[in-house]
Amino acid sequence: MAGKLEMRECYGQALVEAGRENERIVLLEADLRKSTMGELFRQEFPERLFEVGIAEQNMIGMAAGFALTGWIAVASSFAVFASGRAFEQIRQSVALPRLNVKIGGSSAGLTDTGDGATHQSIADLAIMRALPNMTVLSPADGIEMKGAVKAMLEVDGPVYIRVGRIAAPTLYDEDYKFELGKIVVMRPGKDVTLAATGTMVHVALEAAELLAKDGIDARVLNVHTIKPLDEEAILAAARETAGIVTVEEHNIIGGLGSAVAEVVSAAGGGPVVRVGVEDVFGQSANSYEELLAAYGLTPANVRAKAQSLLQRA
Amino acid sequence: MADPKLVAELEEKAKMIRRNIVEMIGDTRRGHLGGSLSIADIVAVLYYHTMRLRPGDPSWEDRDRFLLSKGHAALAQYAALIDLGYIPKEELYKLKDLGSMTQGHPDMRKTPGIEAGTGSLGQGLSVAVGMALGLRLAGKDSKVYVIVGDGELNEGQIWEAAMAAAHYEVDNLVAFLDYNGLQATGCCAETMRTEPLPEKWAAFGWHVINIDGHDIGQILDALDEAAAVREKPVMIVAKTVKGKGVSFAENVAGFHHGEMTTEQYKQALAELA
Amino acid sequence: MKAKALRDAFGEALVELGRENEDVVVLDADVAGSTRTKMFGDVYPDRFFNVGIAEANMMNIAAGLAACGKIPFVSTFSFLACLRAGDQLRTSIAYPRLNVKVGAGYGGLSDSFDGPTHHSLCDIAVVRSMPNMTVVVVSDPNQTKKAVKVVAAYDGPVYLRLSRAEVPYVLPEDAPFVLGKGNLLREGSDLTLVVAGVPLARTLEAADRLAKEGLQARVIEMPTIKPIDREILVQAARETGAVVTIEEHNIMAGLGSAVAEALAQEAPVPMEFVGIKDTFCESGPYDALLDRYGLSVDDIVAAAKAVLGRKS
Amino acid sequence: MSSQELIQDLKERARQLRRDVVEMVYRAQSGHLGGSLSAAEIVAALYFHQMRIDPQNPQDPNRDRFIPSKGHAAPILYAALAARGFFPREDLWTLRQVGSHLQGHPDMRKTPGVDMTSGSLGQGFAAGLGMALAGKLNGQDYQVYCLLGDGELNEGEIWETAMAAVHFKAHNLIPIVDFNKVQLDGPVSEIMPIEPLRAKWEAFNWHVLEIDGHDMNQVVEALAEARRLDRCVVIIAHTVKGKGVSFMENRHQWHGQPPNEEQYRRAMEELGGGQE
Repeated sequence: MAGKLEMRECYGQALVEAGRENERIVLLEADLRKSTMGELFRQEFPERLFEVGIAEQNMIGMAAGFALTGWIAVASSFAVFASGRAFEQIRQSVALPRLNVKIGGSSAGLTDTGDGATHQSIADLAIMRALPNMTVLSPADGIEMKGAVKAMLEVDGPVYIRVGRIAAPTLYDEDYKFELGKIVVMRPGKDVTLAATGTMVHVALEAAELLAKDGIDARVLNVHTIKPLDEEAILAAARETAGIVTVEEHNIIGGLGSAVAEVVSAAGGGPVVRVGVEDVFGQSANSYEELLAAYGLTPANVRAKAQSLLQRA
Repeated sequence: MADPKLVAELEEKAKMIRRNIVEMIGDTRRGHLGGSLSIADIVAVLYYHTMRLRPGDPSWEDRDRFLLSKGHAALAQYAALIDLGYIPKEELYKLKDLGSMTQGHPDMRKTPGIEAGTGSLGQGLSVAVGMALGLRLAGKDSKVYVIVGDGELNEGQIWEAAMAAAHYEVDNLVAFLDYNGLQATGCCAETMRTEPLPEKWAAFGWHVINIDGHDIGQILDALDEAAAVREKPVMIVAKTVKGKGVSFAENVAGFHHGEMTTEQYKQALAELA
Repeated sequence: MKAKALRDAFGEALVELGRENEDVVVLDADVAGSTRTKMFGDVYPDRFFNVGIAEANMMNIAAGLAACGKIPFVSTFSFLACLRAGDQLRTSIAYPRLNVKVGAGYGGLSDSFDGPTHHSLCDIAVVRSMPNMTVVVVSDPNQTKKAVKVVAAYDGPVYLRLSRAEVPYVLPEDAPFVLGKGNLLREGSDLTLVVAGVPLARTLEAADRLAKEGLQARVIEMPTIKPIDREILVQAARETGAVVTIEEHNIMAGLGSAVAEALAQEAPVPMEFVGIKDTFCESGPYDALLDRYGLSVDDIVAAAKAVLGRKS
Repeated sequence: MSSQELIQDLKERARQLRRDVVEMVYRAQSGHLGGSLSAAEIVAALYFHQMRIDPQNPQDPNRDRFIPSKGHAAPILYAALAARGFFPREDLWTLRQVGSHLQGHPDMRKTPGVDMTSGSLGQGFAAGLGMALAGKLNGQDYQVYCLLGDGELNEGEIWETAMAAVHFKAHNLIPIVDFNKVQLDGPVSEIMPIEPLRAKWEAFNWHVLEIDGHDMNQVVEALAEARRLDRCVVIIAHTVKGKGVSFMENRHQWHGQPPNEEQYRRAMEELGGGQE
């Protein structure tokens, strides 16, 4: 794999690039812009950056106000606050009126490793997914992050994008074209499917390597768009392989795993096994990898889950 | 001092708005009577005098904006919008009906002339601050008018918005505080004491004007004063009476979301004739 | 059929509970008349706190009360309880496993006229995604009263979804309420209807209609959405081979999703999801809204037939 | 102890707490220094003088409570708890490690002596109000102290609580604003100004005591005064973010950054040789 890129830097840079091309983009920040990398945008467009202080609810309300006056309003904060603290504001002031507000959920998943459970976001996909009119994105690497930010700004409506505080292994070339709502088959395979989102895609790819050594041919899907979900690709995987293992840096309740289970169940298809944080709060850790290991977000665990699925199938 | 002829005209408009509010609820429905009646005079001045509007072109980009942070008082706004032709007349009798333009709380996607969806309290002021900033940034000289309820001041987000508006010196934002002293549960002072109100807004960096919210002349003067204020948001603290204009509803918490008997309905219309 | 508004049942249950247990305190956010917690406040004014329109604040005050050994029932409209104060509920109550009960009034579409801002159609998704949280959705007046007592006796955070609506007494008076257990209300072998909350009566009616057409639907009421009763679900899936879920909630991430999660892993069968189809609704009469947005008896019957068509 | 000796003792305690905070964050290579250092005198005065607590009985229902509503100041709290014997001092060096009971933000379920889980700003004050109300209801005379960040006052929930506390006459709830004038991204006066702060609290019907939060005499007196007065009292403590380490003082960069080895040595030097 060709090096690593900081997800949040790519988010910040992509906003700057978009800001150059489109003068109608404003960015709102809630006292975390140096963490979200919204700071990059401020440096180039200070007049289009609004710092609202620690007041996420107010920030979302203000973003709605910007959208109502013809601006593309991007609001970033930590995912846990953007999605949680301001959820009611997003529902009423953004999703209900289908406003052109983009929400960047930074330090998502377990990537705010040291700050512990209060700062880790493992429910954002579940709650954003439950909102009508909302598009939910979760890119897998830095290149895809840039493409996703660009695509998000082209959507006329509310979008939530998940941004990890992590240097993620790069999976794509610079010429990668991000297609919203379209699953990317990262690796073909006929025995079992590993459907992953965000930076868990590379974990799934590594698991597929391990499975290959066991003689198991695993298909790997990058589900970068959680909503609207690419049902066709999910159903094809359910049909053509023995079952699906979902992998997400999120509670196994309500997120990617549930979305896939819903789709597959509706069609009466094969088994779905979920790998993720098993409905517990996170904790602080010294290293991110350590935390992933503590919650089973490892290639070895994905392999084990795939094997158990195949044994039962 | 405001022109007496203008004042008289606007007083008539306020009465018409009150009549429309009462008709919307009628004797068969429940609706937010009290809080709609308390803002009728302010709504009349804004829609029939102060605001720059083109009723035939609801999305005219140079219009002034009006929001109800206290979204449940939408009836007062609907009344004006119906009279001005934004909303068809028949909607007057469809309050909260399935598919109606007169939804229980204002819905910008359903109703021409509504600028934002509000209803969950405490959010509208933030939206107004965002609008004011957005307009200023776009080089527009449009103003944003917003009415905030006094009970709503319990909501912390209001103070978040208050702080932000002062910080950004949004002088194209004029807020009214509908200081009617009653909220859903009863007396504001008993539910959650919010006084002293002018001091709070001043401490949060606003230019504060105190008026009687049913005195058209005072509303006009306050808006004149507000127009001259620079680099500060303006809060017009309007002392009002919940249910104003309908004697049996005045200062009665039960008419926050009330139901009128046929007799009361007839009486209300007679009082507003 | 005899009926009662679930909020009245809730208010009455709180008063009884207050008599039995002095540690019970009740908080409300300026909607005590609507949620009926006012009934408690009238009898026990010193154990009742109306914090004004400040849900976030209320939720955290409750956390503090619980941290000092009280059993707070926090009540407001459900969308405010779990959305406006969602971060507070998650961080200050679910995370530290504090003994707070959220009496979430006006669930689903029951505040029908107030429109989509006041409808609560994603609350289950939100609270279900919070670790440590128990999620209960009540369906009839008797059950509401029982649930209040059971929930109060349980040590931990509970989200109790209530309703404004007047609901018939559909469950037998002696029907038990056990946390974490589904209720088998009707045997059947062709398919299973899994329902939570107020649509129970409609579901039973749909089962009657299906029976007339010779289709025997098993009916399971699932008042505890979390933790979900896997056992009863897996058995039903194995024995009937098809499942329809019925809920007054977005079809995404709620009851249907919980059932799909459980079954897709252990006993995959075709499913249909009856609920609000990922849309905001509008103002209107309650029953008309349920009909219009996909929760009519016809909708349930149609879903049952559709899922039978995919049964292998 | 004479009052002069008390003040000297508390100053020494504050110095020790600062050393432990720097040590913890240095060893963990993660954690919030600036806002911990600014609160050292306040925390020292609370834990070594003002508060009624018993390390042998951390769950004593009659104990005074302390909630760092600005939960990122956890290191200074942990240092104080260890110094008072709630847990072994060695535990401090496990800050933020996997499996440690010392989480990045305070966790009441993990750490003896931590009275409330906090970290998502704006919420601890309201939880404190709940605790205060429960005490009144129980007829207990404990006090609840809340350490509020100045940036945290942006959060509307703080004002919801400020309004409610007065409404409910929670005179046993004592908020202390650590007014260090610097928030994560920069000066509070630039991010989201909260001035005039005294006027705000007064407009919310609070009695305001404004002090130098690094003058131990003033801190001790204000805490005593707040307890004595039968009304809602807020202590606005003017402080310096990063206080005690010259190169960290007033610099928002030190909100959440760990020192490198050289910075650590310099900091410990400035904080004076300790009785290790």
